Amino acid sequence: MGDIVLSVAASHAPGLAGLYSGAPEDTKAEVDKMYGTMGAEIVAADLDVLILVGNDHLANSRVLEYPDFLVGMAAEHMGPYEWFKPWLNCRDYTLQGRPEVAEALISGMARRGVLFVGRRENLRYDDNLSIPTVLCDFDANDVPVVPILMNCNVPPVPDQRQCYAVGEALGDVIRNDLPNGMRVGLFGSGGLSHEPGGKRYFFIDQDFDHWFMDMLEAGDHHKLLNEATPERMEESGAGGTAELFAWFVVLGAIGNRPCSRLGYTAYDNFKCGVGAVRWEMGS
Amino acid sequence: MGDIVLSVAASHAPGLAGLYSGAPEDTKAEVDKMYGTMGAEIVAADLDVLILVGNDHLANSRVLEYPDFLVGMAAEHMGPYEWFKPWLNCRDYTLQGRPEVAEALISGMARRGVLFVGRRENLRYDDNLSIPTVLCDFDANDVPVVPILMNCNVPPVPDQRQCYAVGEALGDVIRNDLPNGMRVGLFGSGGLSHEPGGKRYFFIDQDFDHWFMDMLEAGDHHKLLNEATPERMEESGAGGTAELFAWFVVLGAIGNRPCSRLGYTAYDNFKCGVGAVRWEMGS
Amino acid sequence: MAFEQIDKTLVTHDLVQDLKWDAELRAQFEADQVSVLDRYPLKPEERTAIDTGDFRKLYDMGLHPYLGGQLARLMYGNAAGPDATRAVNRLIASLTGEERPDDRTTA
Amino acid sequence: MAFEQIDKTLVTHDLVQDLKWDAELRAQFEADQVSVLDRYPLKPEERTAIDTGDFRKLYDMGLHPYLGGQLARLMYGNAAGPDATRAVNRLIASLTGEERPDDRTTA
Ligand SMILES: [Fe+3]
Ligand SMILES: [Fe+3]
Repeated sequence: MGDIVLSVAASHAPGLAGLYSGAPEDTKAEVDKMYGTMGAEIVAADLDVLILVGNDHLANSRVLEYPDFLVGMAAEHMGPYEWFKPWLNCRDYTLQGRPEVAEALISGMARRGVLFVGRRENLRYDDNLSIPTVLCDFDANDVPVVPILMNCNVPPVPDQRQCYAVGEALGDVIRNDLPNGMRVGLFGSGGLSHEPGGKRYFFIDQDFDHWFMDMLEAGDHHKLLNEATPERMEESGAGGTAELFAWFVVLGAIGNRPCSRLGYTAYDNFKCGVGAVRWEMGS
Repeated sequence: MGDIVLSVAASHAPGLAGLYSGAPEDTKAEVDKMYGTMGAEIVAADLDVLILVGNDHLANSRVLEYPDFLVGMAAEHMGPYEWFKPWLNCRDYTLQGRPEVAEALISGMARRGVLFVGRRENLRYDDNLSIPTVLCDFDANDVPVVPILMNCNVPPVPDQRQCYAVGEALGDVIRNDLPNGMRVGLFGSGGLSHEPGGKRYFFIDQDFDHWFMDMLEAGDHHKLLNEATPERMEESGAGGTAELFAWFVVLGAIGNRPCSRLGYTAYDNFKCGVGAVRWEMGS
Repeated sequence: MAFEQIDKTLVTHDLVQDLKWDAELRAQFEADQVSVLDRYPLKPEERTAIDTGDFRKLYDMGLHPYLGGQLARLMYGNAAGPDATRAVNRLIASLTGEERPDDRTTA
Repeated sequence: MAFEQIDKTLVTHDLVQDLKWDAELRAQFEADQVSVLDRYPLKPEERTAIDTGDFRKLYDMGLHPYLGGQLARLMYGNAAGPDATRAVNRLIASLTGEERPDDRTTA
């Protein structure tokens, strides 16, 4: 009987670290507000584990052997991975892992028919874990983390419905398989609109980003599952926007909860719409 | 527009090579008949590629990173893998691969929403490929092969319905993505009842084996999909009998075709019900 | 043995697969089992079960039976015929708690 | 770029991932690109496209855009700021066929 006591989701554009200093003041203020709020709430929630779900970005497996979900089982998670350092330009960090929670997730999901691949070694982390870590200060605050890195852009990509269903199973594992009273947080990492490596690399689809967060605030999951399709995501940024499927895993795990946005900014040099939301988990 | 011109399925118990010489004469005769018939028909079919689907047996991936389907993309497939040699006690072989067909399967399945993992290196082959090869003489007859090694016993296991659906997609890829006129054979490798590594290691459930092959001959896929569940397979041999899910991949690919058994034998030292079937593919 | 009982995270799985995949490690295991086992972060009762050939305990802890069968062959003999039959019989004897001759081939 | 066009079997994917994962190979690539590319079984037009920085051709052949972006950084600069911006602009210029200043940051 674990309890999901906190749920948030936010963008992880690498520029939030590497290009922050050159950003306009109002952009910086919006970034500080969003990630500062999340960081403070995560610390206040006194979590036993924060489960972070985000795009693997082809960092840990070959294209030909790319799993849908990869769980970091290490006792410590260290990042960023060397090659990503210049591009991220953020501090090095070491986070506490929760191997026993990672194991429970892998086993619990298997019993529920969902394959979560696991690796005991430290994974290669880029912006997916590094940006939330350094902007929300997970390292300084000893927030224990289990990362779940997922496939958002290697065909066949699990779509919004599949990710929501995976989230439902994950919520069931948390509530039924984790130790009684364990305080669990969920962090959906990725999005909003962007097209990394594409023709429209600097494109940010602000209309889409607002539409998507409006839908979350409206709480109509049925409509969201019908309309936030891979095709719709691809229109708003091929291969990047679909990172929002990580948010669907969180949605599936928590079901329909009041949601509010913590902020949004669209600064071209970030090459990504940057926003964050928080769901109310009750007491 | 590839054509599936031949479809068979058969057991691959290692004892068919390693323990053959000590088997009773009538068992040997039944084995010779089944595999001899298949071998002759495979040669007569003048295949451009034989796609063999069978249990990976935990030979090529760790339990924590075990894919559902792994395609051998190598230009040559060599076996048996060293550690299996004493246990199999069969000749070494080298088979022609078909890398371009392997690639087409991986890409075509991805477009149809199914993950086929691929590996360019020679895979580790045990009885799954070795027994059909040496009993049907693929090597001597230059039969080109693409092996698909699958997960039959690591939770979560793709069940009979999932494997049938994978087979439907595979059939669609063969018919629509492979070159015009390509002559394709399918070989479902594995089963029948057995419980490798279990308490009932020597158990053979002859009633189940006949029931299963009767259902194939009756051609009622609906009933088969309803009744040949993982639970039913486990009753008849935990972790072994479910290799028959490889036969469901073939079934899905070809749809309902007349089927007849080529033979059956239950010799305790083989630790496995040994049978074979052939589907009529028309002309 | 219900397949649901498999614990995918059990370290013994890695041991068995490494032994299959690495001839040098296998030679070391045959010469000095202890020194190889010492390299794996096995739980204490998992280690004791391997040391004493207690497959029943390993299966209760979630060992995959297919890898259990292979561990028995790694410990007691891998060649087709009497060698592997002995390994199978020792495995079954441990799982069932029954005495079982090394050459028995029926249920 | 439709993500459906990705060819998962393209050898360039392995090249980019090896370069990310192996600092020594990356140093060799920076010192002598040709000698590294020679080790990969690239199709002739794939090789030519890399040699000439023709990302459009690579994408038409099925290169994954995420790895395309990383290949551009491996070729033209990986550090946050002007360095990576130049890499992004050269990539976009190749994909669109438009001239593009190295410091441009808007669509
Ligand atoms: Fe991302
Ligand atoms: Fe088998």
